[in-house]
Amino acid sequence: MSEITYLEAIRDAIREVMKEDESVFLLGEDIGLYGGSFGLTNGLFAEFGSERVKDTPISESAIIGTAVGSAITGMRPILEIMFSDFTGCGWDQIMNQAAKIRYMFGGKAKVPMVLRTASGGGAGFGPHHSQSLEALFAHIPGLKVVMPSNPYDAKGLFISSVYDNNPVIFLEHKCLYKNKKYAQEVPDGIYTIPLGKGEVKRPGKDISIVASSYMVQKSLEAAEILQKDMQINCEVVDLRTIRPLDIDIILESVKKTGKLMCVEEACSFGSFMGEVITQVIEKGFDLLDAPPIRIAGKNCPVPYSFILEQEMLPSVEKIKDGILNMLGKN
Amino acid sequence: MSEITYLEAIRDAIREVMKEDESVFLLGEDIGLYGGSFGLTNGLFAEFGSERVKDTPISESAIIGTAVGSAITGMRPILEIMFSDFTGCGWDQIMNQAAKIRYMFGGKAKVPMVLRTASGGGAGFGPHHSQSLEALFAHIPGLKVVMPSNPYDAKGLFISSVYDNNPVIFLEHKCLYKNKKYAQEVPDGIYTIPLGKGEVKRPGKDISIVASSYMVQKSLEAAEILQKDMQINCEVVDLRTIRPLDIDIILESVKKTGKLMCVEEACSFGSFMGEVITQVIEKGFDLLDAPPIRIAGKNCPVPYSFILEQEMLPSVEKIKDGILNMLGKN
Amino acid sequence: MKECKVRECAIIKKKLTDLKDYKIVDRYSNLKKEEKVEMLKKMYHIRYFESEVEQFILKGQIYGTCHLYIGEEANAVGAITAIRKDDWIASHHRGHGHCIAKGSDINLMMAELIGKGNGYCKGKGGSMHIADLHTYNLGANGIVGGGMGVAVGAALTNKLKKKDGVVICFIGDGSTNNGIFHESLNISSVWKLPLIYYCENNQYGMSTSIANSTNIERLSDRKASYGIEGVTIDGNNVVDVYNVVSYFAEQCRTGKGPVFIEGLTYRWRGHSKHDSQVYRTKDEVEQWKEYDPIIRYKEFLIESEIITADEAKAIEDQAVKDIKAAVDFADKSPYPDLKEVETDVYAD
Amino acid sequence: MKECKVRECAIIKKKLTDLKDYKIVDRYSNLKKEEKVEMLKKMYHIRYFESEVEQFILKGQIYGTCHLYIGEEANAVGAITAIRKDDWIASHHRGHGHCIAKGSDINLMMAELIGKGNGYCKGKGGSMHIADLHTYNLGANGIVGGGMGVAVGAALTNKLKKKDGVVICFIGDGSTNNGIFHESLNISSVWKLPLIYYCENNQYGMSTSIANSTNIERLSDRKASYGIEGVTIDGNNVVDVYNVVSYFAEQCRTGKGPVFIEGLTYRWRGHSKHDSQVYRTKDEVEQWKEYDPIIRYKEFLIESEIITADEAKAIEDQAVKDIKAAVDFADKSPYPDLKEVETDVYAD
Ligand SMILES: Cc1ncc(C[n+]2csc(CCOP(=O)(O)OP(=O)(O)O)c2C)c(N)n1
Ligand SMILES: Cc1ncc(C[n+]2csc(CCOP(=O)(O)OP(=O)(O)O)c2C)c(N)n1
Ligand SMILES: [Mg+2]
Ligand SMILES: [Mg+2]
Repeated sequence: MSEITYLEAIRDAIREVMKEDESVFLLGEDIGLYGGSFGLTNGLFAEFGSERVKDTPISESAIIGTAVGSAITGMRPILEIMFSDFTGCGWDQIMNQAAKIRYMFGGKAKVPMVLRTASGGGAGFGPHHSQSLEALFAHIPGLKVVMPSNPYDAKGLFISSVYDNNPVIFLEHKCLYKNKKYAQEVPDGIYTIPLGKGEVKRPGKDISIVASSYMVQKSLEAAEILQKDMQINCEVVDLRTIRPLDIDIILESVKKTGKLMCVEEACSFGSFMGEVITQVIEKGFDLLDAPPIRIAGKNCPVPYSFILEQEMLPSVEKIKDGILNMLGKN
Repeated sequence: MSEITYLEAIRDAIREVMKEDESVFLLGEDIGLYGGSFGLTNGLFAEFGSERVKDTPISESAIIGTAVGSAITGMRPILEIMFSDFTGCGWDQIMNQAAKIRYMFGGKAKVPMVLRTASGGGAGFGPHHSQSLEALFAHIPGLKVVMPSNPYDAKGLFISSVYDNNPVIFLEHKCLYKNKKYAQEVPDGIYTIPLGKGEVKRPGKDISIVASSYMVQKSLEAAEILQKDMQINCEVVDLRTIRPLDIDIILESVKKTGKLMCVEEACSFGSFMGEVITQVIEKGFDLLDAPPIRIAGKNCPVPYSFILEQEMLPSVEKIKDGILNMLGKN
Repeated sequence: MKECKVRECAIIKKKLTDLKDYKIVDRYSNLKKEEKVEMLKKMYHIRYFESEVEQFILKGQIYGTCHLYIGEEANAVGAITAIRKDDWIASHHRGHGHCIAKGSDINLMMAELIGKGNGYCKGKGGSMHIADLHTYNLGANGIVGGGMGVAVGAALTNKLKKKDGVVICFIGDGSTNNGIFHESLNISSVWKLPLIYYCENNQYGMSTSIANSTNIERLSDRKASYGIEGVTIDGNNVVDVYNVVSYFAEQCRTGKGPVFIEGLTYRWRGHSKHDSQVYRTKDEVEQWKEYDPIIRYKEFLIESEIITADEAKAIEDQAVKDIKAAVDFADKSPYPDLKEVETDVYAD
Repeated sequence: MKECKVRECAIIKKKLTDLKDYKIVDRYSNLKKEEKVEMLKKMYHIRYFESEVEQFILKGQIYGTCHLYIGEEANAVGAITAIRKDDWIASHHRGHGHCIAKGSDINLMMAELIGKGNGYCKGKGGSMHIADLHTYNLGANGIVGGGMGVAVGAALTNKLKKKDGVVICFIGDGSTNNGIFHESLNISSVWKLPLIYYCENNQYGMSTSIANSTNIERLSDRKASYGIEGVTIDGNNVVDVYNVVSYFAEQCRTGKGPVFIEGLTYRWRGHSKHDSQVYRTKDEVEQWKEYDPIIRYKEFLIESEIITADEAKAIEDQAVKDIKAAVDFADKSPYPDLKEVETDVYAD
């Protein structure tokens, strides 16, 4: 047990599964000696060698395809796509191969693979390195989509993802990677957190805030402030996995609070939280005593300039304002 | 003015703009002499020659990229991707290039191009040739997404798309293409229907059915039956363009009926209609006197076998049942 | 036994790469008689299977589309006979021939094609997605080039598990212009994977001739981009195909990395269900038909006195019967249970 | 004037394709003196521009990342000098050099890099997206290979509009393994487009050396896949670059189709903002620095008596001053108006 960052927790998870299971291997661009663009795989090349930590050319389609093919034939590949934006270069392999092979083959194949990738904005990388694409992945049947918000969850969810027999898109937030503020005590060794189960990260009674990944942290901050400054008691539900979606935990929370706010970084139009709100409406219309709202990214690419980027993305301030508005306290 | 099919109407639109504007040209796989996989471009090669009707190798990325580059430099390309499923092979060019170039360049470029493609299931083509991917396109800022439901709209919307200064994803439904049942009188020559404006295809007062493309036809059929058999008076709103979305026409309708049913062919989880319902909730919570529902595709790939495929897709029957359920008449 | 060769294909001859380097050993001669005969059987099975599928199409029993392999049989049969049963193959949209050559059950294939619940994919995949992991077949693919990455992965598994298996990745000429072709060949060459790319150059990708989709004469020249070996062969000569693939398979097993083989061949039928074939002349088709891979091989077997004409006839007749039985099986098979629609999306 | 050549680069020499076919005409000699001097000026501008950007990085003013072109200046300057002002270029993530060579305003570039509202992209794009349609620059690209399709499109526009313009598409060695590389080269070769692929082979894609990302020695050998001309040249010799590109540009203008040029060069700095460069030795870097493209060209100009050493010094000093002024301009420029965040998503 030691206090580690999100990035270290994922590295730890990788190391543990690689030690335990010979069929696990890594592939991706510059993940070997270089340790990956964010340094996440640092040291793994030295520890496991070039056969199990495979550097690749810049060939996203072939990398993902290789993972699919090796998964079908008995391996458990973990592949890194440096930035989630680059999945566009291998989209067919994700959408048409990884996700559909089991179904197309009438259930006769398994595709146990994890596609890990750095997601989200806030780090000044500009339009091609900052997108939050979870809505696209989550819409594709056959994929699971995981979005951990802290080191403890990241490790447990990652290990579950590797042992899951389906293609898992594991979205890591680049603003969480190295931020010491979010470091946590994380158990050594193997432990798992089931895919498809959310967690109430902060119990409360006045309003349900639903979020995933980095936005959970932002929501928790907003909740703290509102508690301290205005005695508003927010419940924060961390989805952890967005597909499968733990709709029950959301309905449970809304039953208590009667109010739903969804926070996400992606552009709001056609966003994943639209699905969450729709399901809550479909299944729990009467639980709501106010229209649910989304605090989301604006409907534009993520701009480069720091101040524009902040304006585009949700923030603690915007979450707070949203809650106050919703509670009629603004 | 003559009675023509959906496919003929789009061909007509292409011919008209090509006659009028030298900067318009076509590119795509087997669109020349062969006339395209569905025969939509039949005759255009003979009429306009190989420079303006360009056959390409099987290279979806390069085809889309070529369209982007020619659009920036002064042309108005119309490209065909044979089946919308194949856009996965050129996804980066759509998501990261076509959609973002204008914004990334600070508004200094225009990307006037139309990507036409055959969308949807119901024709027995199986998992790789039947998807309804509109939710993916619609979530990407910078794209416009058009889904016409009949020949008249198809022609007018197509011409508008060509003259629009943005990348337009023009989703054509393969079940509408040649079906004589949906043939219509369509004016000769140029006329336009604005992008971003829906249309009430059938006025009614009991419930609002919102749909696009083929599902408008299915909804109209269901509405007819319900009217005749049970005097239920459904309003059918055709979105025509899903991005930009004409939310006003939906709110207007819901204001009248108090009930909203959304019909779409795509898998329901994370679907576009989730956005529609969410926006209605956000903007018109109080207009609704029952929870809105979605009639959508099941959450699996589109299967090959005819009877499974029908089971997976929405149908007139399912729409009818949904309405009856909603109105408590089942 | 009399020295005897498969009749040359005049159309192909002028396009061939010089094969002498790879012909040093004629491996075909080492095959047992029944193996040689089995190749003819398989070719007939494919031919008549496809002929029946054509009937399904005409009768409207194939609702969507499918792609017939008639005329190209020597490629699948020669190549697959040259590898082991536990060597993987990856196929493409025109995949029936590969399945049959690899040993799939034709009853289950036929059932799949008309959407029956006991078909290879429970009716969920159809023609373009038949896969059969028991016969080490990674499946057809509805996306041109879609199976190439999968093949790289299977070859990597062999390497990582230190198995000496090889993988044959069947592709069409049209697919060699798709990005994943390049990425796959490159990555497998860097990793020296045991992977044979077998390109069935049937002269067209749908309506687009090689001349309209590339600027080169021989696709095997693309080996230069990857520092691998490659060759263009007569894909309508099953003995050549067998010899060349078996030579390269051995290379692959010893860690020499991937190879690229271009088999020149021809598709006798239209591209898919609907195709008025405006892009080629009847003459061209007829010319190629004179080099029917089955007739050439049958003649060879008879002239070489491996079988008699009567035996050949019996093999053909049996194939016809087998296929009719498969049609019968498929026709009588039940449609899928509707509850199956949402199963198999996820594995437990 | 004394006969005089740019000093040879020993490291590069052994990797070169035989250039003699393309050197028949030395086009450089035809340039006016001021054009020759302008090339040196541009190289200095790039060098000092990048040095100042490095300072921005160190001071934390570049929030995300950016890629420096130091050491590779001869490629951009030689190639772009060889084409016309109204010929398009497409650039990539390491694009500052191309912008400067094509004539972009360094003040607006600098402003963009630190996210100011008057920058080239109003602060929305940053380093990886600077584009300048006025100077016929189709822009940098954050996606490796992302600009290649765009370049094909621009070349097609030229062809369709019957303009005799050419397009230079700058790419890195790493990008030559991405699918779009293959698709673009193939499609442009089929259409015989006026397109020069100029590959800046700086030996690494991020940390991955050529040897780890391909199985071939010379990337220009990939011309075989497309039936086009191609050559490997000394990318640190601006005169060679100029001569070869200008030769091929003429070929292109007369409809001979695309060409592939590989310029061997070296990136002096790390890949991007953070890079501890574990994948190469200090020695290797030092060795390459001995073949500084700027020093080699400056020596050549002086030895050829085109300019004096003092003049060279003055040019360098002026470049330093210009860049300092640009930094000053950028620093003083206002941040974007927050209301701008949602503009420019769609055109009217
Ligand atoms: C990515 C993609 N693009 C286009 C198609 C449509 N399509 C199916 S087969 C085919 C031609 C393939 O040609 P080739 O590879 O030569 O195989 P052949 O059909 O000749 O056997 C095309 C264009 C597809 N299925 N996938
Ligand atoms: C599709 C894609 N994959 C990966 C990256 C991350 N990346 C940025 S630059 C780079 C290396 C590019 O190498 P090269 O083409 O040789 O250009 P260089 O950086 O050496 O100038 C990589 C892997 C990216 N931007 N886009
Ligand atoms: Mg072909
Ligand atoms: Mg490089």
